[in-house]
Amino acid sequence: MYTDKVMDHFQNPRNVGEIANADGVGEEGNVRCGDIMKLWIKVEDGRIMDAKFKTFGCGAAIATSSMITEMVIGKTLEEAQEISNQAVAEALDGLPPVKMHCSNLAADALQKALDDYKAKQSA
Amino acid sequence: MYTDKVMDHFQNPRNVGEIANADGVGEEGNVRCGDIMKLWIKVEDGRIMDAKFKTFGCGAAIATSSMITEMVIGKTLEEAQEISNQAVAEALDGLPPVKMHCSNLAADALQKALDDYKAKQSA
Amino acid sequence: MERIYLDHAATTPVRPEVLEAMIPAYKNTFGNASSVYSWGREARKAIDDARAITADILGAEFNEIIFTGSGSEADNLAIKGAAWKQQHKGKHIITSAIEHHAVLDTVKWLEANGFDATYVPVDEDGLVSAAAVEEAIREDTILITIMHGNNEMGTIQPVEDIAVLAKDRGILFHTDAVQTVGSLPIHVKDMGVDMLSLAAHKFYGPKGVGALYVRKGVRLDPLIHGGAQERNRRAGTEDIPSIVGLTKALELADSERREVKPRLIAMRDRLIQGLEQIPDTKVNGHRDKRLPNNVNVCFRYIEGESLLLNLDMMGIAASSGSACTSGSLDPSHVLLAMGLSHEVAHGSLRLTLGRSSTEADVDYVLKHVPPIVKRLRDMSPLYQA
Amino acid sequence: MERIYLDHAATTPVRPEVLEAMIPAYKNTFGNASSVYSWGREARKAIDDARAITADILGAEFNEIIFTGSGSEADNLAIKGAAWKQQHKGKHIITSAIEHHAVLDTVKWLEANGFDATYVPVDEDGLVSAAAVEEAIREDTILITIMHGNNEMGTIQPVEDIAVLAKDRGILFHTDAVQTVGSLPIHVKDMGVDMLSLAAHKFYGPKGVGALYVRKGVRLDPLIHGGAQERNRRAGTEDIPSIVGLTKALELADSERREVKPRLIAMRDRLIQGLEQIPDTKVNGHRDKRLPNNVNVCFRYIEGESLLLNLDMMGIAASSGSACTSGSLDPSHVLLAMGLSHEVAHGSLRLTLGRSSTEADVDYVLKHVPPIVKRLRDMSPLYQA
Ligand SMILES: Cc1ncc(COP(=O)(O)O)c(C=O)c1O
Ligand SMILES: Cc1ncc(COP(=O)(O)O)c(C=O)c1O
Repeated sequence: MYTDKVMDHFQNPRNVGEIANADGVGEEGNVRCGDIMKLWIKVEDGRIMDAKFKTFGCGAAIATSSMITEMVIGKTLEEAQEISNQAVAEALDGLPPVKMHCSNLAADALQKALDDYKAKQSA
Repeated sequence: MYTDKVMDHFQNPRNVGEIANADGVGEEGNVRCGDIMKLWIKVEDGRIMDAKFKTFGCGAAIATSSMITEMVIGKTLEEAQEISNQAVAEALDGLPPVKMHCSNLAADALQKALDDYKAKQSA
Repeated sequence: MERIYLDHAATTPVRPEVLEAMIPAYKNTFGNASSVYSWGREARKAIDDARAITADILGAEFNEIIFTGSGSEADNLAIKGAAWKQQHKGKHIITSAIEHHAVLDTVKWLEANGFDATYVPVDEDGLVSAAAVEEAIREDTILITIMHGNNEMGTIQPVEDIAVLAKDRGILFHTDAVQTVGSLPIHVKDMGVDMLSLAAHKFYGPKGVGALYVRKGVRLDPLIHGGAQERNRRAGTEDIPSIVGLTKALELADSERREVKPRLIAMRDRLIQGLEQIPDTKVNGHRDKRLPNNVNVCFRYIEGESLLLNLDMMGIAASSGSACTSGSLDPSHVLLAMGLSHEVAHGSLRLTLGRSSTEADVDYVLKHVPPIVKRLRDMSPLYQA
Repeated sequence: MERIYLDHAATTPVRPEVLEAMIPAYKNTFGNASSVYSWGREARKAIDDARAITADILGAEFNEIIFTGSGSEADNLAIKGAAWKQQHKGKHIITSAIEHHAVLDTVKWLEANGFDATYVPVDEDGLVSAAAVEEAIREDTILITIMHGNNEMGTIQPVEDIAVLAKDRGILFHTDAVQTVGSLPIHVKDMGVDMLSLAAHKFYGPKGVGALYVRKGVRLDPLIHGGAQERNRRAGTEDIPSIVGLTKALELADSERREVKPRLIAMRDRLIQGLEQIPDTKVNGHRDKRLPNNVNVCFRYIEGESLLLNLDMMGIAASSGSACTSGSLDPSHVLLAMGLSHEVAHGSLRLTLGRSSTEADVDYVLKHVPPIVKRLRDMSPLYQA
């Protein structure tokens, strides 16, 4: 059902954990629906230098979480802003149809982390 | 589905044919329902000396026809009168439930042949 | 004693190649296909592979095939499923007088539960005319169901023409192709049908499994509610060995058809011509628009069951629309619908050839039927020699 | 890698003895059981023999057993068949909140089509109380359907008590015994039920076949209309090999129960006690009134599917009422009905033992589950170590 890439990210998730004093934090999902992702980012000079996540959720939720951290690290804020849920799913060589909503989780959490960073900057 | 006795009477029906100048003839059944039996009897001194039949019908219809001719030959009119459809079925070691109506065919044809004989006598 | 099986329209034996394909599935592929673990994934793959092949052979798409537990279930699902789903749009169903009971009794049950039905008649060859179907169409018609090949007298119906009519008016069209899948080339898109039923045991596959083709976009209420199997259209843990068997049987039938069909037609026609020599015999069904393996004749003055029993005594397995084999009093509704009298219809004989049938079988039948008919006629009060 | 199958409540492999009994039927007993000729009579005898044995084991009479194509079909036939047949008497159906979807979705469909339903709740052990059923009874109640053993958390319901209630009021009572037939001794007359569903693949028989016990005198509309098979209650050419397989599997289960059941219970309890040692773990279902092979626990802070995938990587096949395995968003309706929160219910794990399970399997599970739970919790934003 899952691609090898999904299973790789599920078995060996990259960047699990939290970032103390993160520059931005985003949380998406809810317990009712069975998936929650929390994403921490570290930003320097308009570029994401580090990202870590914690996820409660199914295989697809964990794999997309892991994948999105890999995708954002090194990207500028503008580039990160452009990452769509579709792009995350594609980077994993696709997701089963019933699991496509899980890719929203990661993209939305990233969006919130970026928003949080901007809010903190302008505060 | 059929007992050995039914199959024996079906395969080797006794007394098939007609009796020229029969003393009584009875016909029962109708073409719509798929079975018709015609029974001829020869009576001497109040006793059935011969009986023959022709039947259009299923295996059970033919076997009960054959059996009833065997049962009546040699019997007095009174004894023949007593032959029930149940008795015919029993003499064949039973009939499948859906075929029980076929045993009526033979008993009713016999009844009619006896009635015909009586009508002719009193005519 | 020789045993000659000539009732392939009733059911066929499972081919050794089919059983060979099923046994590994029985031994190894037992998982629940809805599960995430390895056994489940293996089961899912087996079903997916089977579905892909089945769809491909029928000219359908992968998701357009629903596996069912029988041909009857496929018919019931198509008709009840479409009726219930569309009940707020309309309640009128069109079918024919010569359908299999799996269709006819389903429509009758719906009639008893608030639906309305028209049974279009057939001509003396057993043909439904597209014009008659067209005439029956009403504002509130939601479904037309007309069979492809008739199981009793073999006439093949003009389903392509009816499909066009139905499509023009936006009415769903289902065909019961239980007698033709495996025997005739079937391409659902070319036929233009919305739904099509089949049963594996009619083409040397296992019993207990069938399929319904449902064109993409057609929505049905399930007949069997429960789990999400078959994309929520047929609940129940999937029977993988049977599905594998159905597919293998379909593949074999499809690849061998070119060779088998003309052989069957030749034997069929020789049988018909031989039996026609018997006096007072009527051939039933269309001569050309006819299933390749179907022979159906009526012998006047005799009754079907006693004919079958006599044939069985000679080792010949055959069938009859005779009332007495079914326990009802009326003979075949199909033969009556074609205008035969009760009396004649009672004397029907159906012989249906199969892969294993030989010219020697034909000879055997042609040798043994005439004396049996004669013997029964001599015993019949209706017959005057 | 070792592979340990612990999802016997989902399905079981076909036992070699069962397959051995089926193969001759596939090879030789292919006739249509409604036919008069020799092949037909052989088929009829095979089915009659199977029906007699099945009836005898269940404490039923010969004509009280209807063979179906699955457990789901048996449930649908019982419920829809009784509902439609009695629609003029009343339209109210009582069921429970924890039924299998084959029951629940069937009742819901009837609700959408003019019937009325009450779903009685359960307590925190998952028990339906007979008193709650009694309270739900109305003037127009025509059917009560309450399952015997729950497929998710294993609680066994007081069906005998409910049967008495139903009988006193002349209301039909059906029980879905798909999880208990084969596992517990079942005697339909002692239970007092009017109808009872079972599925062969839950007790090492083939998929694609089930049965419905229907007490003499209970009348049903068919679910599948068509031929006169199964005394006009289930149309379709009989699947003899599967029926033979069901019967053989039932015979074996019945004769071995005394030996198998205590072994399962011992392993079940060791598993439950071992898993309970993991912090923040909840055992679901009644401790004693419980299927002999069922273990069901919730691990807080983690989600079921990711747990299953990790177990699969260790070769362990298990199940979860997790939403993500079914593609829906809500976790198990059974666990929610027992009062669990969505969050906790999402982290459920079901392990169901079987004939081939060993103490070594139990050790293996107890060794590998705790680190997996820990790993997932360390990854969970809900968990604070
Ligand atoms: C309690 C219960 N009822 C019904 C069913 C349905 O059985 P099947 O999938 O064989 O149709 C199952 C199993 O899936 C079950 O556990
Ligand atoms: C035309 C037709 N439709 C439906 C069926 C029903 O198929 P099954 O008995 O496999 O359910 C049959 C065969 O019996 C048939 O010939």
